[in-house]
Amino acid sequence: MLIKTVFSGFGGQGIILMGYLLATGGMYEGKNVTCLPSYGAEVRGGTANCTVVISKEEIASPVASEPDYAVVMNTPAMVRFQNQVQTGGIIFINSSLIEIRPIRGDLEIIEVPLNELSKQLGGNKATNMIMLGTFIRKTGLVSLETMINVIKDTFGNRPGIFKLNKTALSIGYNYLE
Amino acid sequence: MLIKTVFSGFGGQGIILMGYLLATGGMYEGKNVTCLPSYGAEVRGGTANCTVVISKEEIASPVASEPDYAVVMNTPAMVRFQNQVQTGGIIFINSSLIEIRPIRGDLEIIEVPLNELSKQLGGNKATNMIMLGTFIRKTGLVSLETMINVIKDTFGNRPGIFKLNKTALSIGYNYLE
Amino acid sequence: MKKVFSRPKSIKKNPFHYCPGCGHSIIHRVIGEVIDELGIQEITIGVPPAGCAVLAYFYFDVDMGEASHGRAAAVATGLKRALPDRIVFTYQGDGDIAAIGTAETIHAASRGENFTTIFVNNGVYGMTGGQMAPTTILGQNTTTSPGGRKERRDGFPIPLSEMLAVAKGSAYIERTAVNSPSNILKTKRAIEKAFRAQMRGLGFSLVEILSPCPTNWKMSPVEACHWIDEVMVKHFPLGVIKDITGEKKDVN
Amino acid sequence: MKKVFSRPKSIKKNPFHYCPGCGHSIIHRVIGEVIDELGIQEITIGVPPAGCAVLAYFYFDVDMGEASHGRAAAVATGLKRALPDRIVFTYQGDGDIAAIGTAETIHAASRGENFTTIFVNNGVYGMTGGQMAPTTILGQNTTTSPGGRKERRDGFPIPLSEMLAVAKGSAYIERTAVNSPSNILKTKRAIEKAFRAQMRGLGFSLVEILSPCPTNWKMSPVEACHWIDEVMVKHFPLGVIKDITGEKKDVN
Amino acid sequence: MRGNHVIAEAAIRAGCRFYFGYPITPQNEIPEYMSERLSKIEGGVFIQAESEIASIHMVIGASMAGGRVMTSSSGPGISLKQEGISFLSALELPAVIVNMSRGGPGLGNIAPSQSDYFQATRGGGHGDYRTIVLAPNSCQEAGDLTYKSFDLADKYRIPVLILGDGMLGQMMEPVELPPEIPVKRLPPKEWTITGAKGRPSRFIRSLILDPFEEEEHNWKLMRKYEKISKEELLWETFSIEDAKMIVVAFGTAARIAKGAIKRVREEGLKVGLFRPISLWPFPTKILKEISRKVKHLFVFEMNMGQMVEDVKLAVDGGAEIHFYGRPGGIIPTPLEISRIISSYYYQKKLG
Amino acid sequence: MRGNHVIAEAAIRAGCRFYFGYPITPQNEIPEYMSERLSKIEGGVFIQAESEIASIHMVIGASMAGGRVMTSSSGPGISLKQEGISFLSALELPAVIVNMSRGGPGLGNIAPSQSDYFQATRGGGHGDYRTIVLAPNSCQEAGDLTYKSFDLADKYRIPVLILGDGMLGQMMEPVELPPEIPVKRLPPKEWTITGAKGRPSRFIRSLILDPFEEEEHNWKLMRKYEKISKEELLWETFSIEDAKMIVVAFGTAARIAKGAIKRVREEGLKVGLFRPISLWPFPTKILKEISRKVKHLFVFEMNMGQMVEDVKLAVDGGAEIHFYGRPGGIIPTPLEISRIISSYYYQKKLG
Amino acid sequence: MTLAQGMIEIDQELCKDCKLCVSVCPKKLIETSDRLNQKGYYPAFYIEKNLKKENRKCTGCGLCAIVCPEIAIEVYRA
Amino acid sequence: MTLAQGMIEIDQELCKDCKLCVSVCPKKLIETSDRLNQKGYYPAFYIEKNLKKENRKCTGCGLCAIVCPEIAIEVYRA
Ligand SMILES: Cc1ncc(C[n+]2csc(CCOP(=O)(O)OP(=O)(O)O)c2C)c(N)n1
Ligand SMILES: Cc1ncc(C[n+]2csc(CCOP(=O)(O)OP(=O)(O)O)c2C)c(N)n1
Ligand code: SF4
Ligand code: SF4
Ligand code: SF4
Ligand code: SF4
Ligand code: SF4
Ligand code: SF4
Ligand SMILES: [Mg+2]
Ligand SMILES: [Mg+2]
Repeated sequence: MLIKTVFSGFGGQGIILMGYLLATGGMYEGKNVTCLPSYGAEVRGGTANCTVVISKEEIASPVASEPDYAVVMNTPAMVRFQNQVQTGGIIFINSSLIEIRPIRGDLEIIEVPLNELSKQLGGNKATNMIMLGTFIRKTGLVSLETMINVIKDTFGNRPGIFKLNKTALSIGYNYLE
Repeated sequence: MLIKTVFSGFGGQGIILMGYLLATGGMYEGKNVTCLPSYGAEVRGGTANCTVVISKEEIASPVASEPDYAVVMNTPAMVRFQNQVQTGGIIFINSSLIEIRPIRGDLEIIEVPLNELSKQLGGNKATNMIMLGTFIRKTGLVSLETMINVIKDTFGNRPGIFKLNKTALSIGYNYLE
Repeated sequence: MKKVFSRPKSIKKNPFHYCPGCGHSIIHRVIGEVIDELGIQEITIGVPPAGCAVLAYFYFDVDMGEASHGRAAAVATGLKRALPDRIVFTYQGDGDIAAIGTAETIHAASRGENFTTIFVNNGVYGMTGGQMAPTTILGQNTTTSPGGRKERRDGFPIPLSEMLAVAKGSAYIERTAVNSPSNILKTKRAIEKAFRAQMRGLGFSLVEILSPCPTNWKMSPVEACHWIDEVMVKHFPLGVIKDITGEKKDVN
Repeated sequence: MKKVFSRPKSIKKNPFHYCPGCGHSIIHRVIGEVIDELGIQEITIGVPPAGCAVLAYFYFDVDMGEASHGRAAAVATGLKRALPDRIVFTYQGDGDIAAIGTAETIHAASRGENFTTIFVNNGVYGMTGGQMAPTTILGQNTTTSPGGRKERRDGFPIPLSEMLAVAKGSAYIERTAVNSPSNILKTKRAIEKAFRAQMRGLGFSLVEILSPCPTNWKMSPVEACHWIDEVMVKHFPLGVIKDITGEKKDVN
Repeated sequence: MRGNHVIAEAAIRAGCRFYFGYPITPQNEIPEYMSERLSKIEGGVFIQAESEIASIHMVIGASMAGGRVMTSSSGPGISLKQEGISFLSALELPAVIVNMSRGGPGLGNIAPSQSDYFQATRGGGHGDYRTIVLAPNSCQEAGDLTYKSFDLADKYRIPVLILGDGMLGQMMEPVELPPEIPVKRLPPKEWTITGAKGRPSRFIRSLILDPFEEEEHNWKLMRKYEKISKEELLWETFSIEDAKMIVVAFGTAARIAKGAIKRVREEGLKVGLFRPISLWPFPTKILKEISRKVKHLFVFEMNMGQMVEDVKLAVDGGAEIHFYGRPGGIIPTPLEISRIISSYYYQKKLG
Repeated sequence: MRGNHVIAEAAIRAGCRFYFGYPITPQNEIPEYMSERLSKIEGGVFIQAESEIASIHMVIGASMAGGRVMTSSSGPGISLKQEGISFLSALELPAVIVNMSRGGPGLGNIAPSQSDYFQATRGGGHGDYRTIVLAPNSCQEAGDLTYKSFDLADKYRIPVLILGDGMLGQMMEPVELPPEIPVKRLPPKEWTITGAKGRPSRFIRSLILDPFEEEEHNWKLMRKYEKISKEELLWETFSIEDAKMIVVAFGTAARIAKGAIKRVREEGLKVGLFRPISLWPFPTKILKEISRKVKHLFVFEMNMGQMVEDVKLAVDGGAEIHFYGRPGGIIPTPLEISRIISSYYYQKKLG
Repeated sequence: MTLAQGMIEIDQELCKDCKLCVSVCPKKLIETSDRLNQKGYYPAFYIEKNLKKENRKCTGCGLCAIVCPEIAIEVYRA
Repeated sequence: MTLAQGMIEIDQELCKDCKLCVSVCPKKLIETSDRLNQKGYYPAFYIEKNLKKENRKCTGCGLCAIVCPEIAIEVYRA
């Protein structure tokens, strides 16, 4: 088992954090993980990517030329990654923002209307956590319990943020019911 | 035929010039020549050396670890080079300044009382030229005629200096009569 | 109605890659306007830096030659000495000019090299992600001055333009800002003066421009513009720092 | 009779390698006297330069660590930050400090690094054989300014000490000379003040010393001393350039 | 933790209290982390210098004073440090220098690359000298080797280079860090300059005007280098027992190569991996021995071919050497490498 | 004329009108001569820069403008230029860089040495690049190669290094200099930046953020390097026809070796000389061919062993290679070398 | 005295929603759209048309264009 | 008032004949020797002894020592 996920979107959408949390989750569950954020000049244009590989074995390359999953949070991300995902892979789309859809027939597409879902949180907040919730539900890469632990350890000392993120995670998790 | 000569003395004694003129003389006579002055930090201490190699054939190294001739213009030069000259070689000594003498028996020693000789020139002038005159007379490395030509080409545009140097050269040349 | 404001001829149509509200692109435009107005597009050569403006050659429609980080003044010296009748300008960030490029800049000024420097002071290393710059003010937070810049630990910010004014070869030095329409217009006039000094052969000219970096200051663009007025200008007062263009005769 | 003047304890017995009449060895001695008088020989660390004084460690009887050309201020920064209770001084020629070392020196001053710099201004590159230095005055002949230094071709000499005074972290800066007994005594007092500023933790201190280089000036030592009085001081006026040691409290 | 953070934390645990650096992508996390950590440690010094040149000379100063000291940079910044590295070597000063290398030459880009191999292993500065060069290929190893490098630096009084690349620096992997060494418990150094209290004054210098003395100094360094070449070799092998072809790769490339080897092994190809960890000293002898058994070496580098020279020198004509390189910041996939490997494998009729 | 003067004059005759440098022994005669000469030539520019770094970047500027341009330095100064040389290579700018090398590492001394061979031939800066490296061994050749190097630099848009040593620079020998090229008659350059008059604006840059583009740029450079490796090889041989042992040496060392060979030939030993003149590209192929006939190569360098790696790479195990080195600025005598040669010769039972 | 009459055009695709134009327009004639552009920003838009009656007319003063970092605004004057 | 009494000693081997001491001695008590030293310089020497009668006595003012670059002069005072 070796699963590669790419997260991509604007700089401000908490992309790197999603990757980081997922990787930490994989680690908590005793797997090998790598997490490779984009960096430097690339950031200037406003795009951010983060690649997470989770595997039972040693990981050869933290780069994912053919990811199993892609989480795309804006249109440029959609354009860039729609052709890279492996046959049979899944694309998670922020459908509040992205109007186009991949034309490939060999992919599963999960549309998540993040803006609408985030209204429950008082609007446009923690959309990355919502998406992450949906993502782990669908892929089963990491359990909800683990992810809540990760969030607790990460934001434990800021209870407000922890609560917000936890709620957002559940909203996303439950969205796929 | 490959003849190596080292000139050595204080910075102000015109050491490099002696070497340069001898090398140019060799060149005028159609031989291969190299001329390697000392340089840089070594100069700071006040010592100057210049090595001239004159040969009918290509010259391998412009350095002379075992010179055929050494021209020593002060005591430190004497100390430094007395042991390097080849067996059968000649040391030319500025005997006005240098009190010690080499202890080796396998060398010819030519003492030239430069200060006294230069009195004819109005004192302490062009001592390097006097020495050069003696040197070419003794070694025959370059003819007097050639050397006068070299001096002419070098100082031609400053007639006073040319004359002084020419006279000095002859004084030295004739000293060995 | 007549079009009274549009893209300068010397600025290419490429959209800028800068963050929203970044001062770099305002400054690009203003330089372009000055080049247009002076009619020197065809004889101007720019020297872009390493820094957020590293891709400036995608925007300026004039010949441009890249300098490595901090060496724009040396590259410009080589260019201008080889082509004395062209107009040469360097474009440099505060890190570029006032840290790694300190020596090159001071010596170009001291030699009176006849080119113009645009010095974009945004008080941080923008491109590399917000580290402390030589012009970061005391107390300012950056990724390498945790808890705010501290005098004894991190040293004082450096008033480079004031130092350059001490150099005998500098002809014109002004500090402006691009945080408001009026300051932008003043910036434009300063740049024009600097270019004119060069065209007259008077020596080194420089315009230091306080420029917002909303991203690394962690402010909105509008807040960033206010912060310049309220905080930054106290440490870097605006105005002409040196001007001997009046005293000097043209050199040709 | 009592011996009232002899070799300072902090100066080793090795004969100097400098040319006759060179200012370097006078300056060495004066520094040695100050170290003796302040009683800091055992806690002083010197940073010699590349330059005629490259062998300074053969003369100073204190710990010394060689810097590469121009980097003494950086080496001293590393030393002093690691050993804040020692007394650290750099010894630098004009080429070393005001050409290749410009950036390091200005930034050390700007950071307020708490060490002392002895800046020996002899207006030429002594060690390398008399090339133009950043402090060579206009009109002065050197092996790389044929016909005398010319403003447009070679640039102006650089008033480094005045620039360093602009830096906010410098505490004490004075320019002196060693061309006469009274100037030598003033130099000694200036060095003492600079060391004292360091001992009080006040930041960067520097003494610039106009120093004869008879060899490369092609003058006799006595002429060289006169030339400093008659020509050089017009371009590099003597006196205190900055002194905020009175305003500042000791830092410990 | 990110590779860059791991390196920074490992340095601190190894007793590093002095960091001098200058920002450059992709290693900025090192100075950022150091600035935070060192500002909280008694006696810790972090300076963001005005340039790479200043920073390497601050390293020299703090090392002369006896501290454990580090700097880090990438590509262009490392080039600027070359004079200083030559001085560190000549002065025999310990220091740790990290190069998170990027695509070059010139400004290039910030993608991972291995094109600074020559510069690192041959001494990009002037004069006859070598520095120890260690090339980790995971965050864990980055931490371990950084930690170790401070001991090596002190033991031999030599600068040690950690040669990584952008990917290693940015990548996050779980890591177990070594314990913190109390600085006071580090062995004392007898050669530092700290003021001459209670002993004769001393100096540290590299100017040796007399060629005979300088030659002696050079041979002294050489003897040290020879000792290191015998005692400090590091390498890893992977399924080489039955291999008919061996891939030689270091750092990130070796990681990718390992992935590729696993793939081709699944198809039954007998391919193994030799990964030099110490690039200088290069594990010449062991590779030579291997090449006496396995006649096909496939060198893969993320550059246009640099380490391949060391492989050739080691093998000395004793095996066939193939090279595959991807310069410019390209990160090939294990799949791509596996295809190249198999094509060679079949071409050479090994299976 | 002194070697340094010869180089300076040859540069001017080749059309060099821009010189930027910084003093360092033993090459000061080059800037001194250039300052004098260029100040008298219309359009001639001499700047004594504030540092080696500034000077190499002034070279970049004047080269971008299309000029024939030169800088020179030694050891530490060349190290400081490494970043700039990497940029020159990436930007594909012609320039001539002279290194009159001296004893190192660190400040070392100012005696002649060959210890910058690695730095010169492997690109001491960051990234995959090479520069042409020419090593003259006499004043005449110093002039000829300098003259030629400007053409090579323009032809390939590449920096060319002249690698000499203190002795070559200081030595005086009679020289015949090539004729002066009128600058106006030099071929025009189509890529310079001189203002966009009458054409679209253009730019010169080395930042190539996209790894695929950067890779393409790298391969483009590589193709150029391969072309040069085929077409621009220079070497000299001396009595190799009947040789049983061949000495390989460059520059000053080759001169000394030749003297030594003449000595041993007098004693009847059959020894020849192979002298690479272009150090990069290294004359690999021809040396390989020679090594197929002569089984004993004796490499002599004034360093601790650098070119010997290129010899080994060329020979690829096909001959026995002996090395003798004297680092630190020592100039061995022909006598000394002849003794070493004969001892190997007899030891190997060649005569 | 009648004020100068003007109008502006904003290129919605160039705009990056920095709101500097919004903050400087003396007539408050620029607002932020609620439709994302292709780059993912909510671009500024010019609202004069609807506001003629309130006497918030564009004077063509150009302040908005002067501050616009993206050169997204063109200004017209009568 | 009697002037201070003094004397100096010059190390002939350290001296490099720069003549700075000669030029500063207010009493003109230092001259250049005509015998070379080991380094090859004509060293300065102190001539007071012969001059007692001319009232050119050394005051031990130390000026000569202060300017001496070689630390070749030691000064004694009563
Ligand atoms: C030799 C070298 N060192 C470091 C860098 C990395 N670098 C690129 S730009 C930059 C500084 C950017 O700051 P500034 O000059 O203020 O420009 P800004 O991005 O803020 O406009 C640095 C350190 C480099 N490219 N080259
Ligand atoms: C990197 C480098 N560049 C150049 C040199 C050569 N060099 C040695 S000292 C020196 C300058 C000497 O002048 P200055 O600093 O004024 O000292 P002075 O000899 O006049 O006392 C130079 C250029 C060097 N050693 N290292
Ligand atoms: S980081 Fe700052 S300077 Fe750079 S583009 Fe963004 S706002 Fe502008
Ligand atoms: S060259 Fe000048 S500075 Fe150097 S030792 Fe001689 S007199 Fe002193
Ligand atoms: S031109 Fe003036 S009035 Fe019109 S929209 Fe812009 S800022 Fe407002
Ligand atoms: S100033 Fe320009 S970029 Fe900013 S919001 Fe207005 S139109 Fe958009
Ligand atoms: S101490 Fe004074 S009086 Fe005596 S010799 Fe010296 S200078 Fe002359
Ligand atoms: S000052 Fe010193 S060195 Fe100079 S002449 Fe007098 S005693 Fe000799
Ligand atoms: Mg900035
Ligand atoms: Mg000087």
